[in-house]
Amino acid sequence: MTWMLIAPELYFCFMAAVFFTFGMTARPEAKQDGLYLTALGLALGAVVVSTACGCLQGSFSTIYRVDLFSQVFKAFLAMGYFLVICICPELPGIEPKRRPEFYLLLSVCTLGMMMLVSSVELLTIYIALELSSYSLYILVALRRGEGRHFEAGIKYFLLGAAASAVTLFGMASIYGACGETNLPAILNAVSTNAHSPMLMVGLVLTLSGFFFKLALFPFHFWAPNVYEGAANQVTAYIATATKAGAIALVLRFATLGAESTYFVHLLVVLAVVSMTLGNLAAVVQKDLKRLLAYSAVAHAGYVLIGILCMSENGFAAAIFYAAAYLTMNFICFLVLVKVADQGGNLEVVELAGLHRRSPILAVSMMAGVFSLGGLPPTIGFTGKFLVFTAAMEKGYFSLVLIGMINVLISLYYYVLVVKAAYFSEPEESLPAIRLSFPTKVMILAILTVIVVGGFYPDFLYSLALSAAKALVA
Amino acid sequence: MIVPFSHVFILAAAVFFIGLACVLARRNLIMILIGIEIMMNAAAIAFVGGALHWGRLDGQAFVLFILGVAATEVAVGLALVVAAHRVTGSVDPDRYNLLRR
Amino acid sequence: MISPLLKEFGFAATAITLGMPFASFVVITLFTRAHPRLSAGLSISAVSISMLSALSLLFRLWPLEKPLEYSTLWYGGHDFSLFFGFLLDPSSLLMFSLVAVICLLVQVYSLGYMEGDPGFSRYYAFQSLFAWAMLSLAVSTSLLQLYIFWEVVGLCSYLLIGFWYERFSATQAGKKAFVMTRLGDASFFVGVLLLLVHLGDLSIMELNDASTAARLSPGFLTLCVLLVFGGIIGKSAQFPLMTWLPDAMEGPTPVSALLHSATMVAAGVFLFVRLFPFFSRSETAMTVCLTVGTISMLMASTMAMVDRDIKKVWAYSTISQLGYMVMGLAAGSSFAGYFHLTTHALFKALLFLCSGVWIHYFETNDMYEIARKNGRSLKTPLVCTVLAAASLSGLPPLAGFFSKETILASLLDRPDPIWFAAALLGVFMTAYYAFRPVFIILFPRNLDPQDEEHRGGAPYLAMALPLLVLAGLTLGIGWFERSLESFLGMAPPGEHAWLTPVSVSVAFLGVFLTWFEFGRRTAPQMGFVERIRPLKTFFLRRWFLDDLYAFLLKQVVYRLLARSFTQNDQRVIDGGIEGIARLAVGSGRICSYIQSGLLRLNLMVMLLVVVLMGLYFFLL
Amino acid sequence: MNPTLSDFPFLSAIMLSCILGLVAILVIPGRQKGLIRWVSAFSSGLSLILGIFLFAAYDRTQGGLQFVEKIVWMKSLGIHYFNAVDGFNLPLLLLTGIVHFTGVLTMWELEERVKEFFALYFVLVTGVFGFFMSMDLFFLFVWYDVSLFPMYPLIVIWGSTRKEYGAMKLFLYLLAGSALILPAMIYLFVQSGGVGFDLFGMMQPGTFSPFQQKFAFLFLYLGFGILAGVWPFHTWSPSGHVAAPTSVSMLHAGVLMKLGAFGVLRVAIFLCPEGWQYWAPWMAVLATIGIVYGVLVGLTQTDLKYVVAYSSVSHMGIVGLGLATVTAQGLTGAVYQMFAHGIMTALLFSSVGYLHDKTDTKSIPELGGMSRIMPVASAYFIVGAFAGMGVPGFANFWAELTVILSAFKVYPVSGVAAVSALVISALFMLRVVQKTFYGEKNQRFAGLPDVSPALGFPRMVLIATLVLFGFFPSLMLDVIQPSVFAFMEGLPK
Amino acid sequence: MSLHAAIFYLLGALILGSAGLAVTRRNPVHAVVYLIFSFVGSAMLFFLLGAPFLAALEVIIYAGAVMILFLFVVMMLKAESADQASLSLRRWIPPLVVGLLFVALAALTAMREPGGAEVLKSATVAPRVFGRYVFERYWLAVEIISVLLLLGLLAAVQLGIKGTPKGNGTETKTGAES
Repeated sequence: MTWMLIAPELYFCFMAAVFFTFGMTARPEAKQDGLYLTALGLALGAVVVSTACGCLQGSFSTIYRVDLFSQVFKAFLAMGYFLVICICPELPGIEPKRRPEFYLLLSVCTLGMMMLVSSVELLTIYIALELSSYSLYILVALRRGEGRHFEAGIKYFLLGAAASAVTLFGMASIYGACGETNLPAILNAVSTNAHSPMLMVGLVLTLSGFFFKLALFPFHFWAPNVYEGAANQVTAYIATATKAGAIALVLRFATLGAESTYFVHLLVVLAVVSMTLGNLAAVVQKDLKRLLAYSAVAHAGYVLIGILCMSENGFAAAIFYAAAYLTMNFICFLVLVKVADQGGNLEVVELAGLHRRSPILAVSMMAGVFSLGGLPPTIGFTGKFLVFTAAMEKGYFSLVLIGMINVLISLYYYVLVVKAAYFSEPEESLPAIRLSFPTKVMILAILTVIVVGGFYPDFLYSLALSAAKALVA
Repeated sequence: MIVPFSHVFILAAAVFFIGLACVLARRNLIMILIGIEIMMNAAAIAFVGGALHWGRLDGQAFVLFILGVAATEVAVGLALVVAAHRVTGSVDPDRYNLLRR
Repeated sequence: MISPLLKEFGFAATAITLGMPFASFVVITLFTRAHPRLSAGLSISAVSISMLSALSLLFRLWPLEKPLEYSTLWYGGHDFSLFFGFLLDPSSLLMFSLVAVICLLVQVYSLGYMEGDPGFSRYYAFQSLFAWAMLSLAVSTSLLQLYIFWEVVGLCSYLLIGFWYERFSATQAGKKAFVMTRLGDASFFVGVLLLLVHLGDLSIMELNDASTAARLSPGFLTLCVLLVFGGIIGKSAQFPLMTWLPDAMEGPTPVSALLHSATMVAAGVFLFVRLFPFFSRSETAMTVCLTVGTISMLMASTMAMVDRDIKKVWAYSTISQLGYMVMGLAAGSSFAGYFHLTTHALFKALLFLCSGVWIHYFETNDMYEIARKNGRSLKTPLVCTVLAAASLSGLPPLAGFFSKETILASLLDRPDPIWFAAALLGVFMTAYYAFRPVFIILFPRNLDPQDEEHRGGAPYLAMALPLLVLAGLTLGIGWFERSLESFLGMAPPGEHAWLTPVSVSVAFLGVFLTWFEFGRRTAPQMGFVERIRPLKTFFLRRWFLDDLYAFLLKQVVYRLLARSFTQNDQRVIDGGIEGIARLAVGSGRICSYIQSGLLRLNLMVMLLVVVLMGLYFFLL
Repeated sequence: MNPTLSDFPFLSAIMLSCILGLVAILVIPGRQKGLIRWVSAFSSGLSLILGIFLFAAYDRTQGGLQFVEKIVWMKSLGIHYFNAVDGFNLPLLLLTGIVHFTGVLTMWELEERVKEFFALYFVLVTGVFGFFMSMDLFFLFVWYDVSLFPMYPLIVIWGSTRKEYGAMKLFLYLLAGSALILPAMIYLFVQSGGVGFDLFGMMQPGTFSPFQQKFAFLFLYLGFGILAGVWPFHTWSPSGHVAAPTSVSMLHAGVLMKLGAFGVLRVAIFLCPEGWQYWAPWMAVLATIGIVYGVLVGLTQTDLKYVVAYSSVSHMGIVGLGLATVTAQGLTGAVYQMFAHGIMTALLFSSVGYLHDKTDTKSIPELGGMSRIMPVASAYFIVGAFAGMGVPGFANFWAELTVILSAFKVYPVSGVAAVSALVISALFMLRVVQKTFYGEKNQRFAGLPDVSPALGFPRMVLIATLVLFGFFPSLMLDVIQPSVFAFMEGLPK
Repeated sequence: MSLHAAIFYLLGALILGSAGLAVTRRNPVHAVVYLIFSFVGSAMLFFLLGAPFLAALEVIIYAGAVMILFLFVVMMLKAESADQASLSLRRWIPPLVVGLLFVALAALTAMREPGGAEVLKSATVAPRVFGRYVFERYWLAVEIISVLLLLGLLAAVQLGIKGTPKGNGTETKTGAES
């Protein structure tokens, strides 16, 4: 039955409806536990459904394609969604009465991105993109507080709207150049008419909106502000799930420009600048979320290296990186959420004494951060390794070298985080952080993924490779 | 026989340019929103031109959705502006610098 | 492989000789540190066994027709091979026995001398280690093996000189000794390596073979010989690396006797003897050796003429006598050098041990002090000192007389008479400085008698016995010149009928002059050199050699090299790296500032880059 | 050899003993410090025993790769789990076993955050073992970094003397090294044309063109050279060593720096022999400078650990010189020197560490006369110092002899410089010995205890090893040389 | 030049002119009013380019709903003339540079485009055909945008209602700290 093809999307629609109903009922403050448990249960179901639909293949007319590529990313998205829900039991950053909406927006955002990864048509992509973006704009502004969230929300919104206007214009150019909105048809047009400026420039303009999602230079300016201004859980979501979606989107589009040296040149420049700028700026950050925001900018650069190789291996590397990034970034945010249990922001120095307050969180932080830094044997290393291997296959030696130098810079600030967690002592002794048993299990599971992904990434990599094949096919 | 497609495209770009200049130059959130609206409108013009150029309806369909998105954008944007104005008492984005380090 | 060898007497005896001291060293270090008496007992019994087996080896194998060699591959490299083993030939056997005997005597003597010292066990451990290393050196089969033990005896020397490590001067002297000899050793090492690189084998027998030298070009041969001779200079304290030896007198006197006069310093000369055929293939190198020997001999003699420290006088004298040996060898007579080595080992050990008794009882090294405290009341050392000094001066019929005669004879064999003249001058000075302490102690001025309760008893006995043995040997050994000569199989120097009267009279002249200045009743007890102040200072400061070294060390090594390198490390390398780090952080700050700036600015950058990206298409 | 015995995965067993030790430590509650210590000692002892067994069981007459374990790991990238021993890594495995074991015992008296210490320590050692035994480039790199990152916490938590500075510097330097290595490694992988990461597949002649070899070699040499303390990339090592706690210094100077040198050997030289031949003169220049420079800078230091660290720089220069000679002898000497220096410097650091633990200072002017207070502890240092000066009777002598010998064949000037550095090193070590251990009894430290037999045991093991291999060099040479000769045979002329 | 072309250029001038005036007004109310002209102009352009349905929508949604909403908010906030300097030329230079670069880009693109010179032929799409097409081909997008519009509503409600900035008792520390 064809509806099965979009079972995950339908499921998320259903979830959105459930939360919408919650929001409609009176006094939602009173039903926090019920709400949370519902959310958790539904999220678990989402993971199950998305994973179960992993092997589906097919398409809706010509605009919606369900293949391994999209399904893998849907599974990532559902996973990211689930993980973020897992760290929401307290949710001090959002007022109780707004929590149904919080869950609703999260679901809708995920839904948007799921559609994004399956869409192979400009209009659907655009609308799905807007759907996920708008949910995020609102989510960012939902935080309780004295206004910084509004500031973040407005900046995010304006930059995002401007970027999406550029995207729109780019799409118009593409359409004007070839009269097609279907990606396969556009690809066809590109291959027959690679020197059409309108097509290529349109492609580049279009990508800018996607790069915005990915927080790639120069579309990254929102990242630090939003990371800092949004509630911790929302930031966690932005930093993990949306990145996966953005990577999928960029992958889809980058395949269009595979033949063009112009396109690849641009991507190289963007990757290099993004890595360097992100890492350098992160060096001086004091706020942990801000630091992670700049590191996200840098990571966007690394992912782009994989993408710009325009080879199956490169795409596979980028897909792998998406999963890796999701995992390792999430664990950092998990620690952040647990440590900042009042819902506030966290300075790096406030991690002091973490090893005493909660050894397991300290270990998680170290694993997450070193994985982000790309130290073996973590999944982050494998991701970088694959990306660099793909780049090397294309002969980009200096690009790899620059990448490694950036890794070095990034390790400096990552290590400072580890240092704060492990070696500095707080001025007054803080109470231990209690973790529930399920949380511990989850942490262990993620740590296992991180380490196994470093030592034995074969499974994940073959998956990514097949997905990449599906993408190119 | 109207005009060459390129003229439509350039017109669209010119409109886009005005919106872009507005976004970049004005220090009023509402004006910036307006600028973005103009930019989207510019894209819409290009789409309509493209649709005519190729004789296909996708471009026009696009415009339909652009209108929808524009409406949403205004709703969300203005809601944000109003809410922010309530906190800061200003619509000048330059005054929004709590997050600057 | 080893068991059939053990049945062979030569191998077994050598192994026992070497094994006992080493075993005693290990046992003392690991187990009996806390039991001084036990340690001493162990060490002495071990070295006694060694001595017995060494002597039995000597007598059993006498007269040795063909050298015995037991060796096994130690280190088989790509294009070379190194062997470890024992080479028993007359010269090694003689050295073997000599070392064993003196080691035993000194260890026995030390029982008295070192009594009650907190490091008694340690002392004996080091003594055992030294005995092992020195004995092994004597029978080494290859040059590299010899070098290894050469280093180990150097190590023992360091440890024993700095034995009283709480005294700064002692540790300083130990360090100086080690580093200076190391300087020579480095040269030796380079020589060894060069030979190894070119020959692929360092067997001593092989090296001395005529065909080996023929494989090397003459220039290279000379270079190698000189490099190896550098080691001899260091170890035997020849010019210019001579100044460590007097400083080494900071060690306990028995150590000085054993290491720094009788055996260890003689290792250099012994090496010369071992490689004599090889050395003699390079005429140029031999001349250089001769020059060095002569200079050392004369310089050290002048220094010995002015010092008040009795041990230092003997130390200078050791340098001087080693110079004689080198002269003899370099003049072409290995027998002369070796014979002098043997006799010198005995009488110089005797001299030191005698002085040790005084030093032990009067707790001073100053000969005038000893005299003032009535040093002559200790009869045994006094008599022995006179005996040994006479031997040193080459007065008949003592051992020194015979050996010095052979050296002078060998020098006469050379065409140019200058060497002989220098040697005669040396004989004069030797006699002068040898008898200077004797007369000073024998004829003390303003006597200040000490309490005399500590005479006699076990310690004294332990110290006196070795003296008597050595004195006996000093008296007797000279008569065995001929038999030694035949045993060693080395050609004696030519006969010169007029030599003996001349040299003996010169020696007597020296003694007489000493008597005139120190011995007679109205003597001023001030030497003729001491009257000339600048000269005295010059000699006392060791011809300013030490100052030169201090200057080199401080200004060149420390200030010029080490300091500037350290600065480079901190400023240039680290500074550069830190500069890069600062640059990164600084640019990060700027980046961060720009990126979190105004919304308008952000938008501007974003859109500008978009446009530029688009325009780039047209640049391609 | 019994075939069933050689089939047993000894190498994996070594790894496993470390990993199991690690897991056990993680499971035991942090309060039970005694238990953690015993578990650590047991596990490290087990790996040492296995290491000794391997060393003994290695067939010297046959040479080559033995105890091979090879499993396909990632087919898509041609990664194998490929462990084996040959003459190059066997000494270093033994070295790691010894230093690991003695390091654990040296830290017996640690009281602060014991669990974390040993956990990190075991992670480090696991990485080191893995690095030495792995024959797959990918795993080599993974293990390499695994062994690096625990250094930072180990130094920052338990260290002293500008520890944050030292730790950060060390960490960044070493990772800068790996930032150079990884691109070169991937480059080689890509250029090998589908051979995968199998080291022996890649080192077949003709796999890489001369240009590729020269290019990759430079990166690999510099990258690994940083860890090997090659001048002028050595300055992390003094400040890092100084800051590190005792056993970490031991492991670090003793084993970790060898990781760098071994990496140069195993990766750079194996894979890019022509690059090696091409760059060798420059390597020799750097190594020679390092040898002389290390001792000279060491002369002016006033901190005991700085002194030892600079001596390490000099000694690692000898390793580098050996590698630079492009001769069988030089390689042999380099491997031997890695082993010997590892043991020697572990001994020195453990002695310094003991002094520092008890007196709370490492400053040479403040110490002095320690010999009277703790004669045994002093003796350990002095023995180590002698070994460091290249006094015969210790393993170092043979190693230096071999290297300098080969240097004389190829670079006589370097040889002479190395020999003169030996002289200066005597001056430099003896100066320290004199100022620290000799002299008047220091009343400030009068009541401090000497090394107890339990703590002395690990140091005795180190000394015994040095002496054993100093007296019987063939024990080691027979292992190293067949592999070296076989490797040199296969080189293009 | 055909009549259609003349109308096109006229409309273009109208759109650009009024938009240009709109963005340079100091008073937002004036700006909005000018903007309405601009949107009406583009509606006419749509008509010209054969999209009567879109032209109607443009007027209804843009000129009608959206702009009125703007006006409403502008009035409500009594938006202070924060950017007094808006009209100073210096402020406009960088945006103009960027914008002109963009125009240059677009012009270059359009000129170089092979199909760019092709003259458009007028044609018209009946709203019914258009509607069919949209719902057949883009039904999914229609579904999505319905959710999107719902979001807009939600945003207005959620952000519009006054939050409780200091929390409501249980949690004392709020989001904004440090």
